[in-house]
Amino acid sequence: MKRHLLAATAATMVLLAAHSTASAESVLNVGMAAADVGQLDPHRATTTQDKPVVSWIFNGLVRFKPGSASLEELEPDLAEKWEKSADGLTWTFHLRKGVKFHGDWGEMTSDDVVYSLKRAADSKTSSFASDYAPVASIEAIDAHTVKLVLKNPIPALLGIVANYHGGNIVSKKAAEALGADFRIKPVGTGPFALTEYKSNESLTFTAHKGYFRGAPKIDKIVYRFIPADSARDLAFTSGELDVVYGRQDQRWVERFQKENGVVVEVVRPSELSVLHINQTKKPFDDIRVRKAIAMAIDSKQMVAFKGAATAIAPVSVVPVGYLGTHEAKLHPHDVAKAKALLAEAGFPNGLPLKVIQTSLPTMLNSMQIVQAQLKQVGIDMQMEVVDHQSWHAQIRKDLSEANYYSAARFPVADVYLQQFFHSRSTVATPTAVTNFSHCKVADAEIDAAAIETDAAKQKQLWATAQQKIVDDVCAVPMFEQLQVWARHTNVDWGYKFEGAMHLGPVVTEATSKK
Amino acid sequence: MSTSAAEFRPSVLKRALRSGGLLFGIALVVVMIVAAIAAPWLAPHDPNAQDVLLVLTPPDAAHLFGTDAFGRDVLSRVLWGARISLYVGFVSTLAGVIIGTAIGVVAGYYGGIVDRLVVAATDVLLSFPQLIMGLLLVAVLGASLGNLIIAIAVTAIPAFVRLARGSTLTMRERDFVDACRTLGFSDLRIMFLHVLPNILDEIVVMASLWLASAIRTEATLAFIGLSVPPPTATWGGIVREGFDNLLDAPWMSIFPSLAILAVMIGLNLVGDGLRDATDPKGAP
Amino acid sequence: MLRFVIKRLLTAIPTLWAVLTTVFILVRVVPGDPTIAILGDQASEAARAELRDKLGLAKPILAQYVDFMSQIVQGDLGRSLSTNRPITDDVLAVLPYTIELTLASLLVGTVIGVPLGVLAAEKRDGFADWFARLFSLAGVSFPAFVSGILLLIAFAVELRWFPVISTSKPGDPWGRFVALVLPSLNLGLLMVAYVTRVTRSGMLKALGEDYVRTARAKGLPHRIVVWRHAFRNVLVPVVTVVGLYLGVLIGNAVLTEIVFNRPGIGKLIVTALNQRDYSLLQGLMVVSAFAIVVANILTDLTYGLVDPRVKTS
Amino acid sequence: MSETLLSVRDLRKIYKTRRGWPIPRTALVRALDGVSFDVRPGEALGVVGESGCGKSTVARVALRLQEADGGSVTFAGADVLGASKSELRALRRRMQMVFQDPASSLDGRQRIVDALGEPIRVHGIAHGAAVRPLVARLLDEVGLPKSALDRYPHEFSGGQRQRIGIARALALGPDLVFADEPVSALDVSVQAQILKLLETLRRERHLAFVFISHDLGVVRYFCQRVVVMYLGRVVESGPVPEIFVDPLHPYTRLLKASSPEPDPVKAVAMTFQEGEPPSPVDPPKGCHFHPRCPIADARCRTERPELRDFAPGRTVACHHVG
Amino acid sequence: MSTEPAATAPLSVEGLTTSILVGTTWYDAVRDISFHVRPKETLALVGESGCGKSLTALSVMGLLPPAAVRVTSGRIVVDGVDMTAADEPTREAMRGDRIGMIFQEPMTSLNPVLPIGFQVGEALMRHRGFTRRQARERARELLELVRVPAAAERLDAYPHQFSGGMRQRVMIALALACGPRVLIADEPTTALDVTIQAQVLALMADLQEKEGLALLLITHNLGVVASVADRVMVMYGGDVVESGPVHAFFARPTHPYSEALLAAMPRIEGDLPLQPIPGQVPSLTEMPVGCRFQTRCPIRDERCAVLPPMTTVAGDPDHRVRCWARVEA
Repeated sequence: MKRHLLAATAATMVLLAAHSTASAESVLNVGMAAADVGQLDPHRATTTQDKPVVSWIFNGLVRFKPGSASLEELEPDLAEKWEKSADGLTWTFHLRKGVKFHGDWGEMTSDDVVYSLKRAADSKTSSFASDYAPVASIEAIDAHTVKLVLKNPIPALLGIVANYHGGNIVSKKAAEALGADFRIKPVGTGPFALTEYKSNESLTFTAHKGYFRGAPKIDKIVYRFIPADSARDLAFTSGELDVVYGRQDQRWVERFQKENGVVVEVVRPSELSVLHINQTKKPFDDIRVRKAIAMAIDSKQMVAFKGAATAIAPVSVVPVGYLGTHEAKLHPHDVAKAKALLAEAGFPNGLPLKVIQTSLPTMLNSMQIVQAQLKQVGIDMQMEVVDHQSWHAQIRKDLSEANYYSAARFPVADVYLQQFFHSRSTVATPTAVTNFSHCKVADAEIDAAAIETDAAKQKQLWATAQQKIVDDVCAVPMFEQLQVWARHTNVDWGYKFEGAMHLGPVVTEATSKK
Repeated sequence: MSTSAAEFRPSVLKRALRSGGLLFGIALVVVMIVAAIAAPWLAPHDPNAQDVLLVLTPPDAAHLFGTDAFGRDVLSRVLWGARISLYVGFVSTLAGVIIGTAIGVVAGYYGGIVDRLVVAATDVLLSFPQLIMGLLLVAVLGASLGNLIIAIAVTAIPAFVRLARGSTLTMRERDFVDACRTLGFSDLRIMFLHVLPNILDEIVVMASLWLASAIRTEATLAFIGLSVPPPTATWGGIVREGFDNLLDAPWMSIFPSLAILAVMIGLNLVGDGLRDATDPKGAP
Repeated sequence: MLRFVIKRLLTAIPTLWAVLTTVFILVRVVPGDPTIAILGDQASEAARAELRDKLGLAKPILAQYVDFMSQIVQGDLGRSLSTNRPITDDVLAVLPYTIELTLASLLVGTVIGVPLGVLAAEKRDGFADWFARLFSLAGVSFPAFVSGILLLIAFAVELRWFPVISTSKPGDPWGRFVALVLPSLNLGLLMVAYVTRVTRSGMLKALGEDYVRTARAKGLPHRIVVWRHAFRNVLVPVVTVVGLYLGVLIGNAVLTEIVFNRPGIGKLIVTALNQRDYSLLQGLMVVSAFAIVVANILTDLTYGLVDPRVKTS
Repeated sequence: MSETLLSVRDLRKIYKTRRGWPIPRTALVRALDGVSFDVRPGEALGVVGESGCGKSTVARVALRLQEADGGSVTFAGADVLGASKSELRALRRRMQMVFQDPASSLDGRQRIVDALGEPIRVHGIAHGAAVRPLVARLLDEVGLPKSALDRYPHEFSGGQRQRIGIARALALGPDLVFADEPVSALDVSVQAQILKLLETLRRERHLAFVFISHDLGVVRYFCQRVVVMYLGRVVESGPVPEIFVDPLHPYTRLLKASSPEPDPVKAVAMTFQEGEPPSPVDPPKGCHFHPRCPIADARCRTERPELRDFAPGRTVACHHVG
Repeated sequence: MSTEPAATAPLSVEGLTTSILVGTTWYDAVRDISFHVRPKETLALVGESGCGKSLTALSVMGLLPPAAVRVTSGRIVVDGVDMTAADEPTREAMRGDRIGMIFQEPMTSLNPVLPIGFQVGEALMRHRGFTRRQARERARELLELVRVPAAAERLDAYPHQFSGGMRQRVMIALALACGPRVLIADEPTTALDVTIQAQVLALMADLQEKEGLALLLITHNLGVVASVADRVMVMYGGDVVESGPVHAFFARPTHPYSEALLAAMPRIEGDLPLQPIPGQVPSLTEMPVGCRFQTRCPIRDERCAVLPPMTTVAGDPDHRVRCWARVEA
């Protein structure tokens, strides 16, 4: 036994020795729950593992205040100041001078901004083109001034020029020179530059010494892809990770809160989990059946399963906290009523519900709760479990009778409503996005709200739309889940981490590791 | 040795039964099978009944194996899971054995071009990393009980083709095959009424081992998320669901793993026992 | 020798072709395409269609097949659909890790399995036999992801002998070695049972052979009879198993690579499959099938080294 | 000249062997290099020679267990080598085989009644309940009790198993039996029993035998005529009494001189120079036997001696005889 | 019995009984046999399978399978060392050094994966402390001694490159490597063709003369016995039933089994009719009490229920028989 201890000590010493020589520079190790990065092109990056990274590389004209996910707290970023015309259609942005891109890609000018925003508005190069539909023109006035003209006033223009999705400013020269390679060799103005990409393993970032807010205190970030939860947790526990993506789960939060020297941060935005019911499939064209499903689902219980620390009950078919979210009147959980409705619709003995479901564990687990709840009212949910990509493909081919989907979007009701509930977005059509339920009851309100200039009226239209969607049971909102991150106490973000538009911590120049 | 104990060798069956390992192995496997069949009566709870209040309860008197993240009784799920896991194992192995053996016997018996084609085909199948092959198949066919069986069976086929072919080649050297031919028996009769029964020992031995590995393959596919869809419990599925909570609730993974271990030990002991019993050289 | 290797590689071409065709068909039968992985889930159907067109996925299957095959024939694995990186780069980046893990695992499996098998055969039906067989089974019985985590908890978190993250450590051979220990142990345990079994049954047979009796009649000590005379003859089946396991290990490495955070072909295959990165998947299958072919050739060559009957005519 | 039952003419069989590492090379082995002989009804013809001389191959090729590479086999006027599947089936009822190792030639998983009844049923000689008495009669003929019917091969001794093997060969009522070393695996006392049995069967059933053996004593006892083979060729043939008294070919003389007799006065003589049969893969030129032959000369080393008639019923292939 | 005291003979066996475990019962497969072999002498042990002759040889060598077979009583003295009383290391030191053995199957008795030069020289490294080089040199001499052609070139060859006869020569060289005083040859020529058999037997006789070996030859072939043995010992069912000088034995085979054995052997010359022995050797578990040959004996009577003693034949003290009917007044 003693000899083992000695060996252990020796081995540890060796490891520590190796470690200490390497840690002369300050390296932040971040563990992410994914097998690999998706896209690093900011105009394409949509997955949970991509978004935080994008926020380290890029800036927008304005930025979400670090640690906040609120549109109300936008602050200047690449633009020092801006003014808008009285009609709200013309916006002029004055750019900060002397902002350097990573590496040798030179100084950021209005050319880059115009190029970037046009790139973001083009569906060939961007996944967020629809966000820019109201934009009429973007032009450079001079090297440091950009003018943006709208077709109609929109409520959150600053949102689409913020450091999020399409608002990220890329280097025109780099994007043009690198072409298709840009997606793995992104060039931005942010505090950290990507220096190494090992597929299926890690991304390494080095501090952008010429960052306009000052050189970052952290020298290097290693962003590791560790898909196995237990392995990631162990690496965090053993100190090999400083920051870790947490499981959205009560138990996880509790366990790490108990650990010494660990801070668990549960932050917004939340992802809303919704069960879309396909109205074109019989018998789900019958509203009584859909209502029965809505009443069978007990979101309180779902929240209880997920745990109050990370899950909250939904208020509408749009996530809480979005501009325009309306506290709709949801269908109450009522097993008896649901059964009665089913009987009324001609299914006194229940009915089967065939769904295609992804094998992704978190989503599959949630669906198991739904399955058990539906069983209470006699609905036999039969899951055809397929791998994640098959699932994405098949639900977009309109093959599933109901569809579990969980998403966070740009925090304006319009985006969520457009993508999930406007008939234009109905799956299996050329303009399809993610309207799996074939919902069309609120088209008029959604369209009207989009061009409504009066904020109050606009809110009213969105509220009506949401209630209509709930009443028609296009979808049943089930629960919302917050983001969970944990860090060792020696990591200081440099701000209070309460929200993360990018689903993860924004590492800034102020972030430090002791 | 002209005078050796071999001359007084009792029958294969007697020797097989004399070896304690085989008996213990059979006992283990039988216990598992009985547990699987009797799951509806043995299981203390409904394996799919969720209970928010019982989420991740450590083992106690009410839940001997604890509960899972949905508050379901792990013991009941392990018992019910035995049904599916053993079923998948047995049926896929059986299918692989029957198809593989038939092809192997025919190839080995006829030789020539038939044999070369069969060998080439197994070469192709064996050039896929076995697990990847299963993964691809399940991805193509979709995850369901039937498809899982097909995928595992397909990965089993080449192994049994090889074995049956090799054994048939050996059997062909034995005089009784020639005796059958001089007696004017048809090739089919010789292959399946004479050669097959004589190579069955080896096939059964390997089948018992393959069965064990099929059960493990199910677990591995379950880890990647491609197993029988929920809420159906399978051992692999339970282990996989427990994996996320391995650090908080190790019982979820440990108990079904032990069940797999028990079956593996049982089947391997059966396989070893049969092999030892049918191998005259190794007779004590 | 060289001629043999070349000849064997040439005869492997039809096998590789069949493997590739199978992969080509299989991945195209699987529902889904890489566009969502590339464009994200908010992409419209129109954008996805456009990308499919650009990636050549809208072409007739036959045309895609011809493209694919002609590319492979030219020795070009193409570029990844999702990252646009040359697949050769991706493969070369991870290949050393897969090779080192597989070989280390083979070593672990052999170094543990062979002595256990010899012990079991010598003490047939005794306590040691039982212990050896049951111990060897524990390795195969626990699914690799469970055993991996258990190893990590014991040796990386509690004892801190080894790191949890076994990722690549360029320019640090010692670190690389330390990082290899647990993963190779985890993967190697998979084959211990088989090596033990083959060694045991081979030894049981060999120990009953006449030449072992001859060796004993020479008055040789037990140890030499067992290892020099009996075990030498068991090398052929052992080498067969080891060779066969190379393929099994490459496939099963996936779980170990995931749990221990190692780069590797197996993990890359699963990622490629998940992202429907057809070209990457195909490239990886070529590489792994080729690896298995090479393993078979090496096995055949080894036969000549361990069994003089093979070598001389 | 009495009628001929089996006529083998110029029979050839070439094996291809692939050996070598790592690239195997193909070598040709002439297992049968122009073998000819006749068997008359009711006659036992001995085929003798050392191991590897091709004596077993003769039986296997003549029975079409392996295909010949040349020559002809005529059985009762029918062309055996050219027979169709159905013709062959009919021929096989009349030509049977007894193997050296009775343990290996019986299917260990069949009871005796099934092993012997199967050919009877397959050839439609009898069906259902009629089979069992037929099998019992066969067993009786070879000297086994009825109680043997429901037992398995492993329950019998070597000698009894050989009786079962013989009974099986008799099941279809053949005219000719190829017996490949049928007694060499047996102890002396049992060997004599089986030889007695075969002799009885030959006389009572008027069976012809091609009796393959390496043991001159056994051949002398059982056979009427003998063919001596060396490396795939016949070197001498003739009636048993004459050959055993006066062997012509030096090889036959070597065989005889080497066979030990249970008499200390007639100790085995080492009359010939040492040497072993050359490898059939690469046989010597000319007379295959010349490297071991005490009287070989230059002609023997280059010219193959043809098999020629020496005396009525006696042939020999040696340049130095006669 | 010989006039020379048995104790000085290189090999002397007194009252050896060896038993086999069948099920849970031990059966005597070799019963109370005694013999000795002098230098340059060949003692032939004759009998059919199951008579216990190989078991006797393995008992002498101490090579019985440990769990199922054991020597239950008797004394085996090899070159002055009591093998039955010795511990395993002592026996191990004797094997291959003072006593060598060759086996029936030259095909399987040599290790297929080791070069034959090494196999021949291995015993020298073990018992004489030879280096590899020395052992190799001596192995070449030994192979030349057994007349393996081109011995020097074939030291590195493997067994499969040799014919059966050559392999048996290699086995002989291997057994004689350390110059043992006793050689046991268990059916050394049974697997060989008669022509090769004659060569090997001649070689063994030659070497025996040169080396002064005491040779225990085990065979079932009375022809071989007649050719090479000095004395013969016939066994049946684990008992010695007749023993004597070879000329006396063939001149006057006395035990009914000896007679029957000779009558059952087909000969190349002479006109003796073939006489099979009826029945078969009973299995060990079914051996009759008393004389074990009684179930097949043509002259059995009620006395046979008791095992007869060995008695002399025709007043020749060296020729002895175990049969009530042959007891001379």
